[in-house]
Amino acid sequence: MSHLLAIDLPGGWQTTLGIKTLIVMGLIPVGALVLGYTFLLKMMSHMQSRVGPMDPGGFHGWFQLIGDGIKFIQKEDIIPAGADKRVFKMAPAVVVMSTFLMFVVLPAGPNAVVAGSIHNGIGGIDVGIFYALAVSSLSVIGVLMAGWASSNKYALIGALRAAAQLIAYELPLVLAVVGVVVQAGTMNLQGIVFAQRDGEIFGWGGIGSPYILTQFVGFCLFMVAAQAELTQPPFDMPVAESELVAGYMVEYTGFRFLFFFIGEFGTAFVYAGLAATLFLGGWSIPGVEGEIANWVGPLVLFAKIMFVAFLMFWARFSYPRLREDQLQSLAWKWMIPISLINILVTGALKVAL
Amino acid sequence: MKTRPIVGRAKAGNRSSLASDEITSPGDAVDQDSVADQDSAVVTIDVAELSAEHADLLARFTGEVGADAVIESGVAGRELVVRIEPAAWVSAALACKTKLGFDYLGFVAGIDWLPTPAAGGDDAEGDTSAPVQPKDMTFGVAGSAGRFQVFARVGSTKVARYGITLKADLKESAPHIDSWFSVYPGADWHERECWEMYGFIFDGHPSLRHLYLPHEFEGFPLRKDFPLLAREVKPWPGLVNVEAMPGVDDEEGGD
Amino acid sequence: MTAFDVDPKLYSPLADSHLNVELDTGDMVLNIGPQHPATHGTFRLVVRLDGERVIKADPVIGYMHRGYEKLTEYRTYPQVTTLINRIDWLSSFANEVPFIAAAEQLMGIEAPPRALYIRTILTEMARISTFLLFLGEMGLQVGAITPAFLGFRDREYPLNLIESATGGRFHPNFNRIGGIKDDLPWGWIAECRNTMRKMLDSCDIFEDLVLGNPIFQARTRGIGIIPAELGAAYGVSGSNIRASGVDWDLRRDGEPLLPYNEIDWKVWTHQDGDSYARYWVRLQETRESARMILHLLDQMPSGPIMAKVPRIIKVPQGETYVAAENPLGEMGYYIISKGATGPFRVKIRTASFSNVSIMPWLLQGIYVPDVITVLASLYFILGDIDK
Amino acid sequence: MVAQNVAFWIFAAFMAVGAVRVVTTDNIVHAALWLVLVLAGGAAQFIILGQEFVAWVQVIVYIGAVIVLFLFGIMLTRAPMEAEEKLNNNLRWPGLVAALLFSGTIAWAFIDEWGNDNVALTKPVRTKEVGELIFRGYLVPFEVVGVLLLAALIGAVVMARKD
Repeated sequence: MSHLLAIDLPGGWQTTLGIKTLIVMGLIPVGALVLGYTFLLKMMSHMQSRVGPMDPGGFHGWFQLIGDGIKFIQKEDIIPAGADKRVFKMAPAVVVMSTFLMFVVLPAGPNAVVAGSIHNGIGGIDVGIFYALAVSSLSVIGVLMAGWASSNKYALIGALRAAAQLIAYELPLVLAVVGVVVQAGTMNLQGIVFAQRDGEIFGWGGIGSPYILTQFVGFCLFMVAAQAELTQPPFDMPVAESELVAGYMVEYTGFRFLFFFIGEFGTAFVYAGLAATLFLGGWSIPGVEGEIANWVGPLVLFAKIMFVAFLMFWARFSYPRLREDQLQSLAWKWMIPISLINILVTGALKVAL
Repeated sequence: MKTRPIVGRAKAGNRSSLASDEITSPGDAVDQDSVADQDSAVVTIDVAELSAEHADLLARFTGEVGADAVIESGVAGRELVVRIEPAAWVSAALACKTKLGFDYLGFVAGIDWLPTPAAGGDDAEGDTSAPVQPKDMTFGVAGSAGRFQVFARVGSTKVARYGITLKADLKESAPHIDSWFSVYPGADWHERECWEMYGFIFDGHPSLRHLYLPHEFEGFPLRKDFPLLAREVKPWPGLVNVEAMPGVDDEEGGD
Repeated sequence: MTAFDVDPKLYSPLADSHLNVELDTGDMVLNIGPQHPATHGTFRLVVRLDGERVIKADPVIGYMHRGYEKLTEYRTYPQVTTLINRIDWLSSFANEVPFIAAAEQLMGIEAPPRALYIRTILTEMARISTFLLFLGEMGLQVGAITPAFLGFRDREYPLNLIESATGGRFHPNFNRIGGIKDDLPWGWIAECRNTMRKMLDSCDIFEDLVLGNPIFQARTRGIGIIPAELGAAYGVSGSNIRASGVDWDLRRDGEPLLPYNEIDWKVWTHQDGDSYARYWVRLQETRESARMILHLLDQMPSGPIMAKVPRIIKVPQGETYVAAENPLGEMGYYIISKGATGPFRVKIRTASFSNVSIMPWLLQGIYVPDVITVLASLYFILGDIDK
Repeated sequence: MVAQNVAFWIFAAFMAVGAVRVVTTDNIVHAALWLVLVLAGGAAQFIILGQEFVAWVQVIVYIGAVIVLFLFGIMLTRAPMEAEEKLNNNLRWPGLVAALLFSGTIAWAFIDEWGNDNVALTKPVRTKEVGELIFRGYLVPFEVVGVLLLAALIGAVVMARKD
């Protein structure tokens, strides 16, 4: 009977799935909280000479985020009368689910992987990065559901913009990663980390071979495309608060809005994690080997994530917003051709060297 | 009517470089010929020649519109006011815009010369807060034939410093006048406002509809016989002779 | 007629009125406002969209109409100044000046030079505080949040100065017929000098952060072009028309209400007439105002601040039109007096009213995001439209 | 193998319900959302078969792009909030007959070909193997499909252009 319940999924999916799910479900709000706290509140407050978020609780306004959370939870949950109620309620869950699913593939140490296991020698899912990008595209469905079910024209326009934008930037995102995949020879995120740790630059392996050096174009493309996928400025047309009020989120209040919020920052955390893993060597750091890496790894990864997230939020708080057609032409006329050339060059060099 | 003397003239050096070729230098006396010349872009006026300026402008205006159309003229403050025949309302605007260089629309508005009624009606006691206006019907600069007048000011972005105010009389029974919309598109909103506030009908306006007020609003609020309801319902706050509000102790009300 | 013919069909009522707005297939009628972050208040813009392209736009105003023209007929002249303070509430002080000047003109009173200087300084300070809000707000409307906060932060300094001089931050009501209420407090001039230098620095910040940003330029260049000729025919005034290359500033070209011609300054124009030009012109004018205040402080005469004024103010019979260059454009009062303590009729010519009336023409065929930048760059205050 | 069979039937049941709702619902957006369920079930079936790569291709292409384009198109053109009466036509019985005929044919073909063979599920198929199959064994069909899609794309552009 136990055999019946423990479904034998390939690729090591079955390993203590429950516990790992719990970890992930804990991690996402924590990641969102950390980013929200560090960047949304503190960094932004410093950049903008804000007084409010620096005040509550005394030291640097540490209480602000908790207060915000309490505020969200006690707000009334409003569903518009004309809304499609079931779809309306489901939409935030779909968005957050997409974020949750992305989390599981991030490796935090040689053995610290949530999904996938020792089946293939190094752990992690065989198609790791591809999986992460695939499930990230699920959030579009949630956004479209939210925009349509709200029965609000602003929400609908926001959802349409989100759909057009996310489709357009899925391509450069995937293509930017292909360079890394070609260089590492695997789609397994753990494998990519190992490839960077064990790699050499012109025969010198002192710091391994973080792909940000060899795939700098890919890194830039990835960051821009991730920014667009996250619908952050300069690509925040779907939520554009000065045009569409809040786009697809306009009718959401209280806890459901908090879901979108957690989804947004959680996804930012994951994308920062993916960028850190793909281009900065993930959990690995020169000089740390063996079992200890399982303990140092998460901290290293976290530090790298914070660095990448800092770049993301820096752009977010500095830039104005592009127009929809400018966004599309940036994607189709610049980013996709550049990423294709990047792949071509990477492939040619891979074969030649 | 006394006007403040002009302290000095705008400095030529203050102009941005974009229009530097159109500047009259500060020392130049105003040349009557160049003023009469319609091509000259900038006309500066001095206080001593103010009336001459106005006379010249009036002469040019009369020349363009026709002597029959001009009924009366006068000066309000620093501006020339001309009362014209209502039939010439649009042709005068066209002349102002195309011939006299008044390319800029200031406003279009209405006047109701009926005396201002006392706040709270004539028998209101004690409400001395509102200014007491004369009870007889008098008309302002350039006169009027009756109660209703429409007046409009056009200015110039090239001929600096002054504009011209046109007035036209409207029949009280049927206040109709042609729309300026075809000449100055900006008259659109001004005429809508004037229509809803005074009930003047601008023939040829593309859509006379309410601008400020709700579309089911009745009456013309800026006409003098339209009561200011706020003052009818509730006297001016701070007056001593006030009826006590409900719930306030009557003995202290002292009514 | 001009080369820019106005299509009368454009004026067939799209929102006439609030009821029965039929949806065509494919088109979508979108209400921007009355509660919308881009409308600075209760302004409603009904747009018919094809996708995201505006086919037709119809502004609906009047949500804040307070009937000032009627109310002035029931007020005495000193009472009217408290009303007109609330027309353009961001630069209240500048609203008072032309009205007071018109009353002075009719009464034949002249304010002493020191009072005129203080009026000029406070008017320019109102301009700075208004424009700083614009400089930040425009960034916000284009999507950058940081400039908005910087704008609000820097705006505090001139507001503090206005407050310390007049006692009111937003509605000073400081002008009196014949002068001003009080002299400047001790130490104000030195503080003002410091602040104006700070303002010049903050203009540099906006130039770097907003104006120099390539995305901002991509969003605003070539968007919402007002041709000079058509703009004037619509009655567009102030920085909006100067951004279309019209070299016309009532401070210099209008009636000399205030001693602007005693100092050295410059009128800024831009040839493009687009949203970018409007931002650029306002930024330069903010700078110019700060420099003007520094000049004025240097030349500040001493002496009384009030002229001899009768105890009860009665304005003789007469009519006058006095207009001044407010931050938003030409603000004028046509006062008809019949010799009473209050005006018989006041026609209030506000700048935003005419500036916004060009919108149906201006918004045709552009995208929704551009509608927002055009709205922001025209820079209107609701009270100035609805008076 | 029992567990996989159970999982298969659970997913299959979901897919069947979803598929029926796709054709019976009155709301075209709901139909598209039910289709998401069907396609996600398909992806799950691929995982059970050990085809991870194909499963995630299913997710990224069909759910992430095709369905999104469906919804995008629907919302861009009319965005109906209410159920539409005209959405269903009266061809239910012929439709049912056609569906039975089709599935019967497929089932017959499968059983005829494989009979009682078991699918080997001991090891998941690696991406590397998929890649080698595509770029070695099936390179020509792969390229032909690519050209076909390109032709379809150009055709769509030609049809959509107004001028």
